[in-house]
Amino acid sequence: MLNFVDSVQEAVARIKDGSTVMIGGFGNAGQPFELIDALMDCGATDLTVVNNNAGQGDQGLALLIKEGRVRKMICSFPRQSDSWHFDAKYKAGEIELELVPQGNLAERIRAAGAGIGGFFTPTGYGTMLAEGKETRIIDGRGQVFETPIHADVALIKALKADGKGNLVYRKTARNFGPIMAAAAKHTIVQVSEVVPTGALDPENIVTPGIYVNTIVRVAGSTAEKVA
Amino acid sequence: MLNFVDSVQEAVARIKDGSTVMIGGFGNAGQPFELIDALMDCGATDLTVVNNNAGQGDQGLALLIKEGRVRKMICSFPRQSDSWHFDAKYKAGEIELELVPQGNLAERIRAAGAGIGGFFTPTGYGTMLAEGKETRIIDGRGQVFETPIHADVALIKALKADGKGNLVYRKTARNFGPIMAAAAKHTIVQVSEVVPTGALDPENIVTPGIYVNTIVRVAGSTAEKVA
Amino acid sequence: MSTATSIQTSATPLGRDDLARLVARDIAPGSFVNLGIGQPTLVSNYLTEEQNITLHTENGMLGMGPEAKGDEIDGDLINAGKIPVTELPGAAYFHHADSFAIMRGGHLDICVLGAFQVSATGDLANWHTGAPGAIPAVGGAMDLATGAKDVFVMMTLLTREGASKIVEACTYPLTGVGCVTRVYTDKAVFLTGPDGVTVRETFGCTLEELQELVPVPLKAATAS
Amino acid sequence: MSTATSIQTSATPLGRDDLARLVARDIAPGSFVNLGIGQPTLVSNYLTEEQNITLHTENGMLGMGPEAKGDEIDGDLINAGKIPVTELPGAAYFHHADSFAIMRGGHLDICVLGAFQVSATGDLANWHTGAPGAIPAVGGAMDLATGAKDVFVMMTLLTREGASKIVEACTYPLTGVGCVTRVYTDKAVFLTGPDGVTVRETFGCTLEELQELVPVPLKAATAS
Repeated sequence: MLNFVDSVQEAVARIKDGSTVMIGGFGNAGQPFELIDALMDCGATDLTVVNNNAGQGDQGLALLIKEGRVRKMICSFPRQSDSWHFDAKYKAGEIELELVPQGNLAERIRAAGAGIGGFFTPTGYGTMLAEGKETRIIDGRGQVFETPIHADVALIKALKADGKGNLVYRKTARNFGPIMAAAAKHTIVQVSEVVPTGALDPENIVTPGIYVNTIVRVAGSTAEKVA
Repeated sequence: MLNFVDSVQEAVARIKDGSTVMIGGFGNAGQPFELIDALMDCGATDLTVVNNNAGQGDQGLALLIKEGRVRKMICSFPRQSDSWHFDAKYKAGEIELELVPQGNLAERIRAAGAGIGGFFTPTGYGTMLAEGKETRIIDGRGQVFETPIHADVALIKALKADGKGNLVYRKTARNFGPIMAAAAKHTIVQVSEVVPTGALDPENIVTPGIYVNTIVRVAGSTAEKVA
Repeated sequence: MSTATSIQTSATPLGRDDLARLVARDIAPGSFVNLGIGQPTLVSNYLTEEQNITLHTENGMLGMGPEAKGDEIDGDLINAGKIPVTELPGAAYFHHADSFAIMRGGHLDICVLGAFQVSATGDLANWHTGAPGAIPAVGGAMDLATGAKDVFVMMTLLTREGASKIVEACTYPLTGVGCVTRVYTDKAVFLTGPDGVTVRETFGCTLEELQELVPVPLKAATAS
Repeated sequence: MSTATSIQTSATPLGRDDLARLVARDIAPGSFVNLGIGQPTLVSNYLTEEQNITLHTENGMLGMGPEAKGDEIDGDLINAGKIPVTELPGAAYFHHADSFAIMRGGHLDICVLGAFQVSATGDLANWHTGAPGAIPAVGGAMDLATGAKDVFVMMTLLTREGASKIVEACTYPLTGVGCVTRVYTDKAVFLTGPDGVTVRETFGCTLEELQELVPVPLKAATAS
């Protein structure tokens, strides 16, 4: 069932301790900052977080990590110039890291949404990121078996939603949103605008409403420039 | 390299005997009828054809089959009220059939385009279509190992192309087009209209030009109603 | 076995339209549903606007509307049975892999399918008679059977020859294993699953009379 | 070993910009290309309009334009290095799985990457020093290395300590096995593959002088 709620607090209220939470975004583009802040405030802890990175600076995911609310990160690129909170927790042995090549991360999330039990990919074959994993040679290429990444909750950002929960995104802020929406049991979306059902062209919908559970409007939450 | 050609004959001229040819369409929607007719005329034989069906009536793919040009069909639904040419060849033992559940067909085509070496799916588990295939239990569900379907050539139909080969489709005529374009070494597209580069909104492109090799305009080739 | 009269909800067997109305009534508001080709398509005639049901068609659409008539007919807008249909406000189009990802990923709440046979544990046979020389054709049946959260079957309880289509084990080739959760027939509604067959209601017969027709043990649903 | 002078094409080692210009010149017209973060990004400065190259960025775009300046800066339009960029006519956006399907499916003609080391058979090490306590971060490096039809590496030939980055076997953790086809360095262009290392041209040194620096056997390219 689709719900439109009035606040980000209400939107994240159902997130429980121990949940696996996917968070959209690549860099700042598509990051649902307001939803992450609400997750910080709601108190849920012992989280497994799936994101491309592991937080930057002193905001959002970085703060969640700093406060010890994240038990495990599944990501492709944790180390950045300003990932000091993750770095500190990691070096202290206080956070678990599952490092995944970015394409495997995307494909594993996609597999969860599409009902795929696992797949073979050449990416990572012969590297330390394939250690301990099943491998086989297919058509002469070494390949690694990768499994789907499911989540209890996804927090994503889109540009617009209609009354059916259909979503469109904006430029490279689309990134992980569509595949995370499909991979999570409950998908929470912050949008800049809610438009009437029928206002989005059916040819151009990126995420159909079947993948969306909770929508909250956050004014001015995209980087969209005023025309 | 992207080529715009002036005729469907020129578009299909490179198809060789023994090729695997994907043909888009579901029912009449999205069938590239003119390209199939040109394939008929160009004489290529000993083909493996990938399509959802196995030809209908006395046109297109059905004629290719009637003329003995198709060695093997890979499809989900060959038997229809008017699939008499396929039926006759099949009963005479003159055509090979690989019957694939429609979702496995789509996912195997998608896997080829996405560089996936194979995947496990619950679809077909415990049925005669899984006989002889590798299976395993994943998260308590029986699953079957399925492999990618690659093609030498794809023949598909789209609504519009721009100068970069970017494509948009129309309604349910989209069906197999985008995944076949990605799975074939050489993708040939018939479009109703070629528009200037920049005339398609980058947010709404369904098949990026990287997947397109040859484009031919065929006037009035979609079922689009005149507004 | 509890007394049968408590679950007899109709004095006569149900016709196809009454059965379709019953299935429609049982679909929870807001559901995403795929209706199979043939008898299941009738269900769409009885869905109400208040139910806010979204119909999926596996050839690439959510938000499918009723069959197209006259000027509405558009060759680019068809359903999985290749019948021209219409689009409702809020519809969305997508390609075949994305469409089957919706089905296979477990996102459809319900699919409604016809069947040759359903076993006591919910195995489904609905795609192939297995007769020698028959040309097999599976389409999306296995994906629907395996992917939807709930698989409802609509069929007559008996074949023309009078044999029960609810069986101990399917003799026709399987579509899916243990996938059917509910069977709507002219004579009764059955719930199937790992624990066997429960009768939710009967139409024009008692549970005892029904048991005479069906070769697997039937339990009556406990009043809830 | 053939005479070295035949392949020396420059009297001095190449600077970063000259090297970027050379890589740009070597990219076939109409190619689809991904330029890695850092030195490879310089290549875009030397691509000509006539070459009609389409740039891919793995965070979801084909048709990426130059870095955005001033009013062009839009937080929703960044490249894989998280730098604001622009969009060219004919650009297309897609989600992350579709974007990596382009890379992993073998659709990119060329990717250009930096490297710590490249082995004689084209193994690549460019993501992780493997130093104790170092936090690993891989991003899209393994997907690019494995997926593109041709993987070009751009790097200085020697480390600051004077060690060759072209090695018999990588000592740093691998990014991909046997994936590099060409290595552009300040001192030479190398072709790598199953048959070992061929030198296409040298800059400011003879093949013999180059061989002094590199611990794997070098062959000169035969004139074509």
